[in-house]
Amino acid sequence: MEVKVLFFGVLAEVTGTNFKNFRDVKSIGDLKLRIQDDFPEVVHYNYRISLNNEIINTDLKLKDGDEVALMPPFAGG
Amino acid sequence: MEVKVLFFGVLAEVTGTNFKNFRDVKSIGDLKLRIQDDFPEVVHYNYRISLNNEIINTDLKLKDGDEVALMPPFAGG
Amino acid sequence: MVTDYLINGPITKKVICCFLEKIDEKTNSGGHSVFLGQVRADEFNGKKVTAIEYSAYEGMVMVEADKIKATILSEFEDAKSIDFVHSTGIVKAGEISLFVLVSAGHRYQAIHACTKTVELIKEKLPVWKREIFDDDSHEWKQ
Amino acid sequence: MVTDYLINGPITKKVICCFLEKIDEKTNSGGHSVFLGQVRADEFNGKKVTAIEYSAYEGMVMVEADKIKATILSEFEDAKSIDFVHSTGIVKAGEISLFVLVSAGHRYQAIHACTKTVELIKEKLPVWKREIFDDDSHEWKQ
Repeated sequence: MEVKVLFFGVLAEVTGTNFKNFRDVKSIGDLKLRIQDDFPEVVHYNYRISLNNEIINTDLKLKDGDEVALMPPFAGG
Repeated sequence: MEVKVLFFGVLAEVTGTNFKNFRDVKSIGDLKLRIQDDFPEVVHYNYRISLNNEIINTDLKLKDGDEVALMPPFAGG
Repeated sequence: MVTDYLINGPITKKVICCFLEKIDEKTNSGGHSVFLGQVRADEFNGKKVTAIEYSAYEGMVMVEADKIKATILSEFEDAKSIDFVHSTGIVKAGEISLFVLVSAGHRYQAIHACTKTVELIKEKLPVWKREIFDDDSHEWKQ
Repeated sequence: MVTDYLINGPITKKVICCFLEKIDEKTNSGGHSVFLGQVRADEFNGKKVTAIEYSAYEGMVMVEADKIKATILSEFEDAKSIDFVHSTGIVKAGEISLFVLVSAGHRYQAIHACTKTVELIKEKLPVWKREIFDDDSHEWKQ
């Protein structure tokens, strides 16, 4: 299985990419560790996580094709 | 001396005119009586009085060329 | 008749777009709040409003409109500019009779200053209206 | 890219006038409240903002924008329609990056519903921005 992780705002800048695919991640908690391995600078930033366009606050299981986004505070308008 | 009296809104309708000139009126109080003589229906309506574009609440003396308006409640917008 | 504040007949989209064209150049503005008042085809006792006929005390409108602008600019320090125009004469249902545009450095000031301007226009501007119904009768509004 | 809610680059006067063209036909509306957000040429430490670059999570914008509309329509019973569009990409100082139009039966509902819509856009829409300065440096805004 594979999930897509999107980086927005300052996180796209510090990671140097808009997205990265991760294989064989069981849960959001698992994914966060994998992201920190690849992009250690991410821990210095404030962000929320969405799963398939829905902001989530708890650890959830992931399935193939899920889209996860790391979102710094919104700044529209 | 002569003053010009303007009628607005429903008062223009009930008096049948937009304005009338009055000669030899000493004061607003005097003018109100003269208006009531000519247009007795005016007493049935709510209105404020302005003198030269300024709303007034007291009796004031009038001079030649003054413009007085009888104004029902405003209804702009 | 067109003055700074009154326009004869409905306020057309062309007039509105002309006002909006002007705002681009002010690079110290962060927000613009616009209010458009439109004639509504209300129904009363089976009669439908087809138009509103507005009349105004033009000389006093100029005086009061300038006062409204001064009040808003002193109350909202962040407000940069205030424009408004009100219709006189016949405005049909679905047409615009009031346009207000307030520009400010920040959005809340723009919005609140615009809201206050609309309130002051209703309260202070010597304008009257009568609703014209589909049976050609009419009724003065307060 | 143009979707229902996002537009690439500044929101031009032509786009704004297109939205305004549509409102004339609704004879049950009494007021329209419009908010325009504009990029301000702010100065910080001697550097001047020349533009803002916006980015958006497009898929989630669609979801959240629909929710914002539904929230406003349920909270303001008198609201008839809500339209808004936000820029992505570069918008220069003096250009418009946010357009909101709310129509309602009565003016206060139009004004309050528009204000609430602007607040929800700021709070809920997944959009980010960085200010571009005249020395080509930039700074992410929150």
